[in-house]
Order: sequence, then C-alpha cells, then structure tokens
Amino acid sequence: MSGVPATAARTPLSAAARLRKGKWYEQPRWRRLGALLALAVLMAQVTGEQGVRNDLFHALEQNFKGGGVGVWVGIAVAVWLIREFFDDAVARGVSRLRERAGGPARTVRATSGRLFGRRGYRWGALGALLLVLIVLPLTVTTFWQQVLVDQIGVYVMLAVGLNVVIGWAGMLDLGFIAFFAIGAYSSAYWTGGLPVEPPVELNNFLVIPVAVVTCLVAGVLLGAPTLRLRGDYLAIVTLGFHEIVYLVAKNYAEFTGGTRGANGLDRFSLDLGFWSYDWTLDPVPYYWIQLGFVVVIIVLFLRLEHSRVGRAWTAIREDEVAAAATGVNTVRFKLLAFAIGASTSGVAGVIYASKQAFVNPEQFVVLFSILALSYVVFGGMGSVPGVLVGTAFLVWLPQFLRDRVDPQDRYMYLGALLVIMMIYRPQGLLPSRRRQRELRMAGEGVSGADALGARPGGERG
Amino acid sequence: MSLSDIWDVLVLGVVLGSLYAVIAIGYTLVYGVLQLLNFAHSEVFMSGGFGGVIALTLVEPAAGPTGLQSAGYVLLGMGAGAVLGGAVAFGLEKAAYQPLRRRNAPRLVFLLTAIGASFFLYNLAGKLFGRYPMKMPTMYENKKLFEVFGAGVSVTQLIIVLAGVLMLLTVDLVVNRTKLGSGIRAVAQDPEAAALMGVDIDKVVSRTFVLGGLMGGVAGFLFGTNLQVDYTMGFLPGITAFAAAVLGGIGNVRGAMLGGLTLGVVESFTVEIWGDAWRYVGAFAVLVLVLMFRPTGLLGERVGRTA
Amino acid sequence: MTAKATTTDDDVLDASGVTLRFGGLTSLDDVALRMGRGEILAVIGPNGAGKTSLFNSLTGAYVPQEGTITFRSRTGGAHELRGRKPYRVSRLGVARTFQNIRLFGALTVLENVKIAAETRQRTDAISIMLGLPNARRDERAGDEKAHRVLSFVGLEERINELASSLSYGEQRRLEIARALATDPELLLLDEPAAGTNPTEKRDLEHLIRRINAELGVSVLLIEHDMKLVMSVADRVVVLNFGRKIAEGTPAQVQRDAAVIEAYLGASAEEDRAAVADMVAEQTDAGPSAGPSAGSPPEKSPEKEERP
Amino acid sequence: MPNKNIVRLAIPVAVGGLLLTGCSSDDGGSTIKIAYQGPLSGQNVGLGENMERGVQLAINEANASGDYDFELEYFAADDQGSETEATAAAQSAIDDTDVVAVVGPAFSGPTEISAPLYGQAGLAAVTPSATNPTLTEQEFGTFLRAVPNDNAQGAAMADFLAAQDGVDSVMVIDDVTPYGEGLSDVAVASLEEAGLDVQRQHVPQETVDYGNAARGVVESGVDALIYAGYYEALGPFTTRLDEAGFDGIGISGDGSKDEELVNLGGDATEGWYLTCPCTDATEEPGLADFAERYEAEFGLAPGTYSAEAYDITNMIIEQIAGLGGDPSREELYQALAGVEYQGLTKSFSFDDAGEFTNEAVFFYQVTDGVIGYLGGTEELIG
Repeated sequence: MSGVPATAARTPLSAAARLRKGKWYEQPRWRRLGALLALAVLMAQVTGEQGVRNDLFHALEQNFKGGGVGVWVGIAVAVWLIREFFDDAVARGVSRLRERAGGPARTVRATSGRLFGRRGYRWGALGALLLVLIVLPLTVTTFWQQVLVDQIGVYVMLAVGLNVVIGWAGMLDLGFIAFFAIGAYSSAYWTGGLPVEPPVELNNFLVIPVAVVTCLVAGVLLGAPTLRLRGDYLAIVTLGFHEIVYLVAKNYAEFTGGTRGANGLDRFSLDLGFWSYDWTLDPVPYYWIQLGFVVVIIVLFLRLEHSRVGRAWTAIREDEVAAAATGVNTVRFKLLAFAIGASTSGVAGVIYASKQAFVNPEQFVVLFSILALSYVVFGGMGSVPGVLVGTAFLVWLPQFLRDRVDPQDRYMYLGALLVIMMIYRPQGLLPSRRRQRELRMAGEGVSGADALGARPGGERG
Repeated sequence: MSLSDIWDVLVLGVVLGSLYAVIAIGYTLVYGVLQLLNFAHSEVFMSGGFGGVIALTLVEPAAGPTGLQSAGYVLLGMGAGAVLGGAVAFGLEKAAYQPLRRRNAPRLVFLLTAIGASFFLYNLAGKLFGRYPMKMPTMYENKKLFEVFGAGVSVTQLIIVLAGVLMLLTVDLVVNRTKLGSGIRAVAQDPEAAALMGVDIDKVVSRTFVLGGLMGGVAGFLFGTNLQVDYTMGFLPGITAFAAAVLGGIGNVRGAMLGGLTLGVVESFTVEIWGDAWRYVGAFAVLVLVLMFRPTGLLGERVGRTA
Repeated sequence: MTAKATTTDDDVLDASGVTLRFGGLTSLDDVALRMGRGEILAVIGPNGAGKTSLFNSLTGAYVPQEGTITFRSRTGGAHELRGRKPYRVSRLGVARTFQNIRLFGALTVLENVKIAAETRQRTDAISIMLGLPNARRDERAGDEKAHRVLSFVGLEERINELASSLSYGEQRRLEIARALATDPELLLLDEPAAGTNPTEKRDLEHLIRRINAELGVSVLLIEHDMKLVMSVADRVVVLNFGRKIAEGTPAQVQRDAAVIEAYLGASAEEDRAAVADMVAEQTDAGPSAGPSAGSPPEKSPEKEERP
Repeated sequence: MPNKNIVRLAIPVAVGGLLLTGCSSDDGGSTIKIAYQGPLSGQNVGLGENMERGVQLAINEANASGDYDFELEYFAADDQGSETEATAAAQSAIDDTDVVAVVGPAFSGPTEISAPLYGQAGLAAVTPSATNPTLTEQEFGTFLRAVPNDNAQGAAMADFLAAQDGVDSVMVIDDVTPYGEGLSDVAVASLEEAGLDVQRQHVPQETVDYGNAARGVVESGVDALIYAGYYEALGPFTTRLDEAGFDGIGISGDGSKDEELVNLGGDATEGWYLTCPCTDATEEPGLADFAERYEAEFGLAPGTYSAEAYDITNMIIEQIAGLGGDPSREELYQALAGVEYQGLTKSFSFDDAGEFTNEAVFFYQVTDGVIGYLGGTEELIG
C-alpha cells in the first residue's frame, strides 16, 4: 500500500486537470449556468404533476408540456444573469437591507438578553413559559391536541433521550425506536393486554419504572458487545437491532399479538383513595403527563450534562483515545448514555401505548428511528432547546403542510429541507455552544472531532 | 434438508448475494474516499431500476424475442440502469456532498444530508412515476437453463450472477490497475497527502461516486428484473448491502463482495430453516457476531486505512 | 548530575522483551526498559525508531505480541501493563501526553483538567441527576484539584478560555496538567517541546524538573530536542528500527558511535538537526562538564556491540 | 450554566405554541362534507387513492345532478395507512363540524385507533375495506363495516378447494399484514374443518426475493396454494412460482383482485382464482357504466374498492337527503345503521354490531390475461 501515493504522484493528474480547464464548459460561469438549469428542471419535476399508474411518462410529459419547465428555466436564467452580471449591485442592496433589518433584530436580541440575563427574570420567564405550555393544548383544536400528544409529544421525548446518545456521547444510534417499542410492549404486557398473561397486572404508572428497567437491560445487552465498535459500525448494528425487535414484534404472534397487534389496552388511571382519575380518549391529560416527564427529564439530564459525566461524554466524543488515556472508562460512559437514552425512549413508549390503547409493529418501523435522528440533528445536536424546537418544528411541519401541498409530497419536501439545512446551517436550528465550536474547529481543520465519537484511524494513537 | 435442497438454497443465496455485493461496492467505495455512510446509495440503486423500466418501456420489447434481441434488451436495460444510477450519484455528490466537503463538515452532517437526499429522491421518483410497483418489461422467456447438482438455474439468475461477477471484476481492476484506482486509493489513505501529490480530490471523489452509481444502477435493474420496481425498493436491499459492506470490512472492495455473498447465502438459509419472516434476523446475527470477533470486518479495512 | 540509584525493588517501570508487530512490520523488537522511581528517563531515536510505539505499548493503546511490562505503584503492588486497557493504565498511575496535542478543544481549560481530575470519582449518575450532596462534594473536589494543577503549570489565568484558543506552548502545558490531574506516579511525555519557542522550551524544562522534584513523579520523555534531553534527563535510552541500541547517561550516549550513526543514517530533517545538536553539545559542553560526565555510572550501561 | 440552557427553550417553544394556535382557526360554512380516511400518502397510497376517487366521483356526480338542495364537499383525512397518524387523521375529520360521515378508515390497524374517536364524536365511520373480524367485536359505537369480513372469504376459499377433485393438501401463505393474517387464520381453520391437509407459511410483503418461498411451495408438493395478501406481492410471487414449476391451484383474496396483478405477474397469473365480496364491474351493467364515468373523470380505470367507496358515498348521500339535507352526525349514523341500500356492487345492511350482513363472496379467475367473473360461491360449489 505504501507505493500508492507514489503512483498517484507520478500520474500527471494535476497537469491534465489544468489542461482541461481551458474548455469553455469547464469555466465556472458556464458551470454555474449548467447547475442552475439542472436545478430548474429538477424543480419543475418537484413542483409538477403526480405520476399515474400504467403511464410511466405521464408526469414527465405534463411537466415539460405544461410549461412548468419553461417557467423554472426562465427563473434559473434570470438568477444566473443577475448573479453573473449584476452581482455587485445585488450585494450592495443586500447589505443595505441587512443593515436596516439589523437594527430591530439587535434591539430584540438585547431585550431578550436583558430579560433572560438576570437570574430572577430568568426563572420568571421559565415559569411563564411553563404556564404557557400547560395551557397551550386548551387553546387549540382537538386535531392539534392529538398531533401534540401522539406526534410532537412522543417525538420530543424521544429526541431528548436520543440527544443524550448522539448529541452528548456522540454515538450514532439508528435503532432508537426499538426501545420505544420495548416500552410500548412492556406497557401492553404488564397491563395484561398481550396474549400472554403477566405474573401481576400493573397500573400503567407502575409500568413506567418496569419499562425503564427493561429498556436499561435491553440497552446494556445491545450496547455491551457493540459499543467498542466505531461510529458507523454502531449505526448498522443498532439498525439491525431495531429490525430484529420489529421482526419479533411482528412474527412472534403468540407473545406480541403479531401484525394485528394488541387492542383495548389499559390507559393511565390514578386512584389515590380519596380521588381517582381515569385517562380516556381525551388527548390533553396525556399531554400533561408527557409535559411533566419531559420537564423532569430535562432537568435531570441538564444536571448530568454539566457534571463529570457530561464532560466525560464530551471528551469521548471529541477524542476517544485521549479520553481513555486520561483515565475515562469510555465503554462504561457510552453504555451509560446508551442506557439512559434507551430508558427515556421506553417511558415514551409506555405513555404512547396507554394513549393509543393499541400496539402493533407498524408503529415502530425503522423509518421512525431515522426520522428521530434527523429531528435531533436538525434542531442542533447536544442542545436541549435546539432539540426540542427542532423536533417540534419538523413534526409540526408535515401536519401544517397537510392542506397546503399534496400530502404525498410532504416527505419529499422534508428531505429537501434536511439537505438544505445541512448545507447552510449544519449546526442545527439552535446549536449547543460546544457543538458549534467543534464544527468550527473541524471546518478549520484544527480538531479531529468529527461528531461521531471515533475518528477515522483514530485508534492508531 | 437433502443435498439437492442445500444446492437449491445455495443458488438462491448466491443470486441474491451477488446483488448485495454489487450494491455494497457503492457503499464501500464512497466510504473509502469520504468515510461517509452514503445512505442515499439505496436511491441510486432504485434509480437504476427505473432506468431499466424507462428504457425498456420506450423500446417496447417484441413478444417472443429471439436470443439476440433478448441479449440486446438486457444490455439496454443494464446500460440505462447504469446511466441513470451514475447520473443520480453524480448529481447527489455535486449538489449535496460537495458543498459539505468544501467546508470539511463532520461526518454526521454528511449522514444527515444523505438521509435527507434519500427521502427526497425516493419521494420524487414516486411522484414522477407513480407510487405503484411495476414489472420490468419481459425481455426473454425466463426458463430453467441448466442444473447445478440438481438445483435449477434460470435465465434471470444466470444473468444476475454473470453480470455481478463481471462488474466485481471490473471494479477490482479499476481500483487496482487504473489511474482512477490509484487516485481512489491515495485519497482513501490520506486525502491531504493525495492533494499535495497532485491528485484532484474533487474529481476522484466525484468519479468514485459515479463508479459506485454505475454499479448500483445495474444492480437496481437486475433486482427489478428479479422482483419488480417501485419507488421504495431501495430501502431494504440498501440496508442489507450496507451491512454487507461492513461485514466484509468497509472500504474494502473485495470485502464488500465477500460480505454480499455471505449475507445472501445466510439469508437464503435462514429463510429455508426459519421462514421468510425471519430473513434479516439471521443476517444481522451474523453481522454482529463477526464484528464482535473481527471489529474491522472479515477482510479488514483495506482500500485506504491499513493500520 | 548523576544517574539515580536504581534497585529492582524501587523500579517504577520494568519492561522486558517487548515486541510489537504490525502485519509483517516489526515496530518494537525485544525492547527492555527499566526506570527507577523518581527518575527522568529520555527515549530518543530517529523518526520511525519506535518511540511512540513504545509509549502506546506502555499505556495500553497497543498490545505488544510479546514481553512483560511491570509497573510498581508506590503502594507496593506490581501490575502488568501489557494488554491492559488505556483507562486502567491511567488509573494505576501512568499518565501520558500526545505527540500531536490531543486536547478537548471545544471545552475550556478548566473542563479539560476536570475530566482528568474526576476519573477516580465514584458518584453514580443517579446521585448526579438528583443533585445529592455527594455529587456536589465531588464536583467541588474536582474543581479544587483542577485549580491546583492549573496553577502548578501556570495556567490559572486562562481557566475559562477554550483549550483550542491557547497558544501552542500553553496547549502543551495544559496537556501536561491534564495528565497530572490523574495523580500519576509515572508521566509519559511524547515530544513536549515540539513546536515550542526557546522561552517556552525553558519554561518546559523547568516544569519537568518541578514535576519530578516537587510532585515526585517519574518522567519518561520522548524528545527530539537534544538540548532539552541532555539537560533534563538522568538517563537516556536510544532506539533505532525498534531496537534499543544504547543506554546510559546523556554524556555516555552522546559519545556513542552507534547512536550518531543511527542519526546520520536517518533521512528526516529534524534528525539531522538533532545530530548536529548532539555534536555541538559534545564539543562545547563536553570538556567543561567533565566531572559529572566523566564520573563512573552506578550502573553499567547496557550497550549493543559496536562495529 | 444549566439555567441559561433552560431559558433558551423558552422562545422557540413559545413560538411553536403560537404557530399551533394560529393554525387552529377554521371558519364554519354551510356546506356538508363527507370525509374519507385512508392512506393518501406513504406506502399504500395506491389502494387509498382507488377509494378516494370513488368517493370524489360520487360527490361530484351528486353536486352535478342537481337532485339535491345541498352542496357536498370532499374532506381528505390522510392517515398514511399508519397507526401513528390515525388519531390526527380522524380528529381532523371530527374537528371539522361540517363533516357528517366518514368513508373509512381504509385499514384495520388505523381503524383500531380511529374508530373509538369517531364513536366518541358520534360520527359514522363506514369502512369499505377494513376486514379484520375483531373490529366489530369492540363496540366502537359508530363503526360500520360495509364489506364482508375476512371470515366469509376465508371460508369460501376453503369450501371451494374442498370441492375440487384431487385437492388433498393446501399451503396457506400470508403476507404478514393484519389483512393477510386474518384471512389466512380463517382459511386454515376452515380447511382443517373440511379435513384437508394444511400447511402455513408467512412471507412478508416487502420480501426481497420470492425464490425461497416459491421453492418451499413446490417442495411441499401441495395441490393448492392460498395466498392471503395484496397484488403487489402476489404478482412477482406468481412469477417465481411459475419458474419453480408450481402447477397446483392458486387462489387469493380481494386484496389481489386488481387489474395490476396481471400486469405485474404476467402469464404466471394465468389460471389463478380470486375471491372478492364484490361483484364484477363488467358483469353488472351499472358497474360498467361506473367504470366508464370513473375513467372519464380520472383518466384511469377504477381499482380495488373504488366501486365500493362510490357505493358507500352514494348511500351516505341518499341518507343525508332522506334526513332533509341537514342531518346531525347522530341522526345520520342512526339512519346508516338501519340502512337497506342497493348499490352497484352489492346490497348494504348492517347488524347491531355494525357488521355487514351480506356475506356473499364471488369468484374470479385470470383467463387470457383478464380477471374474468366466475360466479358466486353457491353457483360454483353447488
């Protein structure tokens, strides 16, 4: 292998490249035009017709005939002309606009800084926020209440847990929903909803600690042999684990109820002797349970992040070799993160199962693991506020788009949004400060931190 | 299981494994040069399937084609699959990954981009061509050709294995014998050194993507011939092929071939013994076991980073 | 400047027969190394001589195929280091720095050191999450210790700055501070003077002596800068091509023909500079430093046969 | 430090909340809406759209006919065929007070979650296609199944095979979906009752290669094969069965009765039997006419359950008209529960549990690349 660079050096690649640069289409200006035209054609397809059955070319024909392509190509050419020939004017205009907009923005920032800067104000603001969050569901339609509980609430909880694994400990976990499934099925099992009778039937509130322990054990069982693996390998192994959990739920019908799932599960109920309450179809009380758990979990996790555990995670994430040489038991801390994430996911599963009163395997497909991961990264890995907002936004968006674009295309737009976001704002919506620094350092080539915990060839010391 | 059963199951496994191997090449090549888990490669594969369907729908294969016609159709389908696969891979690299590469973005950002691109691409394909499965137009009469120890081999199966072997040999030659190959290896080993020595990294990376895309596209066409084509067809084979690449030692071209074949055969036997429902359990169990004892995969990570 | 007395019982480190191979390449070949408690021992040798491999073998990053590495802690236990995990080696009391500084750049100076100071703490995650008194106590203890260590190395002013924003020399010191915060008995410094300016070098020399004298830490040092080695080390071990070719006091090693030859045979620029340094030291410091250099060593140096 | 972080949650969450509230306003109108809940995006959109178009066609025709003095509007509740989206989809229909009845949910899984909500809201949910037998046992309140459940089809398949000469052993393969498993449960039980030798296999619908499954069928030497699943999977499966040399009787259910089956499976589907609780569009003059109008409206032929969805919608419209054009949800449900309606595909009526009372199952066979009508169960078995 040592001979390779030498071979490469001998081949006159650079010289050839320089020669080729002479051709007109290799010049940046024309290249940009080409790229813009390609983008225009793509956009025409993106915004064009839906395909139909038995006529493969229907949509393509319509898009080209219908003038969609023409419009987009026109826009592309116009953009190109402006960019190439009136660039200075545009730049001046933009900077003037920015200045004008900068004033108010600065005022806002300063005010909010003053507001949140002082301790007293800070707690006040937090209290107000909590109050807003408590009454929030009462101000929206039942539809949004359902979305708030079944989708936003669930995913926010999952994202807070996944953030520990990926944002803090830097491990790429593509099987996070597997623990969500384990939590949901635990709830079904311990409340007697599965075909198999549990030793004792528990109230859903009591199932939560049981589910936490179950997920902890599952997390450790999966993590112990695999956490030594490098980042990408861990990704595929967790993905495989997820697939196996899914397949077991689907195929081991004697225990899980198979594809038809288990219906009529117990919902939450509280009986304090003098006062009892049963959760029913109404989504709002579940929301309050979720909110309570999320607040508690966030407080606990933030303590953890700013303790020796959080520092050890950062160390592992940034440079595993150096962390180990400093005496950090890397495997143990990774396992801890993994288990904490898993149990959070489990709690979310219990709440979800109780709300839906129905579990079946299709609610825990691999796609959801990938979605959860994108929510975390989109919001800003490692930053709790970022993760909360990112998740809430990305879950909300398809629902919001429901009546505004063809519902079939929602995930296409989501995908495009992710790509654009990663190109222009890779640190996420509200990044954590540590992560932002790491990104900047990576960009400058200062640090080897690559946000995956292990860097390529890092084992070599 | 009788002996002829075993051969039967083995043939099925090898056919599926060849497809996995060819797809895995795409993952492994890209991983070699970028250390990137190119999640969107499954969509490159899907494009290949659509490429085949589009080309063959345009020419409308004659009913009861002669042998020569059949061969022509198959080659056309493979060519169209390769072209569309390569084009999508190229576009993907230029539009999504190159801006990140310029900024030296962390790998997780790449991964998320890849996931986003994958969502975008398969939904776009669904939108353009309909979200329905479609059959590859009939190119030949798919009859049993010959037997290997009592196990029948059909035309499709033979084409898949032959094409697979041919492509794997080609890639191996390209990587080990050509200028592009030495560029790929140099970049894989040490991008900075490679750049210093005059390797045009952008070009090498983009050509690596295209090379992987060509392979993936052909695999998509072959897969579509064996099953059918639809906009979500990339997901499962993509994941399995990625597992195959890891199993063989990611970044290692020969490892990807070995890993693909291994997983294909393991799947086939798992299905035979425990049923279709448990297909992936066997495959992933093997993956985890191998990684536990050989953390760098069966053949280790070869293309670039030798320890 | 006399080499310190070394009896077997008081050896802090005793390695023998250490052999490390990568594939067909032998990186360390039957290397033996003894280090007395409180000693400053330097390992020198041309580039690629196996110095860093030796460090990695001592700290658990590599597992040599053969040999024993015994570390004796002050409390009397003898521990085999070969094959022990890096973090366990560190907990035993062996700390290290890296040739290419490996700090946690996105953390502050204080946090960098705290990570090391806290590795022996036992509070569990639950107490931390609940904010129990023992967790708070630990947090304070870690803080105090980190402050102490930082003021020892002279970085107390820069506690809240990002590690990556420090100057090169400061980063070196921070890395040493991080190592010291693990309460080591043996400190392994991998080229601490690389890239530092003359002032920083002098500070470093001073710091190493203080670590040795005030904290009673034995220091194993890899260094290219011969001036530093000659002035700070009690003894010197010379490696070339993975073999030990000389051992003795700085003065003895300086005059060793095999050593000079090894350096002259090396190709790297800095190695040639080192030999120039060595010769320079010999000519100007040699005669005047007569008494100390000429005094018989308490332990006869083990030397390879000279040609 | 921690405090600052908590604070940074504040702004965005508040903004999110505002956005949520901002979107929740809806203006009341005087039109009447009929909703359809089913997969309008995601994997199973093909099936969902078949039904959606049926519903739309019925609404468009009603509005165009001028027979009614109320304006109808279509309301789409997309559940992606997924349980996670089921509450939101159902709730969107419930929240819109103009919606008086729902056609759907299309799938059994989402029905488990949506039906209780409809029940609570008193909104009638008439499914054209959720066939899992347990659904009507759960007393959802307003759930009506306008399609025979899987029991009828499974039993019909078993009876049919038992009546064939030379069929002693049968393999039942399901596609590991609630539909497939439900159907194959019933089929297996009925076949065992009839004294046939039964083997059962599960082949997930997303499987990457049917080679192993086809081999298994041929190796087992069974005389007949029941496939409980959808046409997307049966198409390629028949191809592999053909290659493997399977020459027994093949039979599948309504999930596979789609023109597309022949396109996907080609010649290999020749001779396959299909059961369906639906009568044939080409047999019935009314249905042939429907197919023409459907094609004129949407540019493509009606698919599985298009006609059923059309029928159900028309049934609902008729009840609305019967109730004076402005019924409450409750009134409409009561009217529907006691309905006697003759549609194009079949006659509709429900028992107390909301179960379909007409259990007629019809047989079809693929001959010369066309799904041809054979007749009702009684005619065939005699």
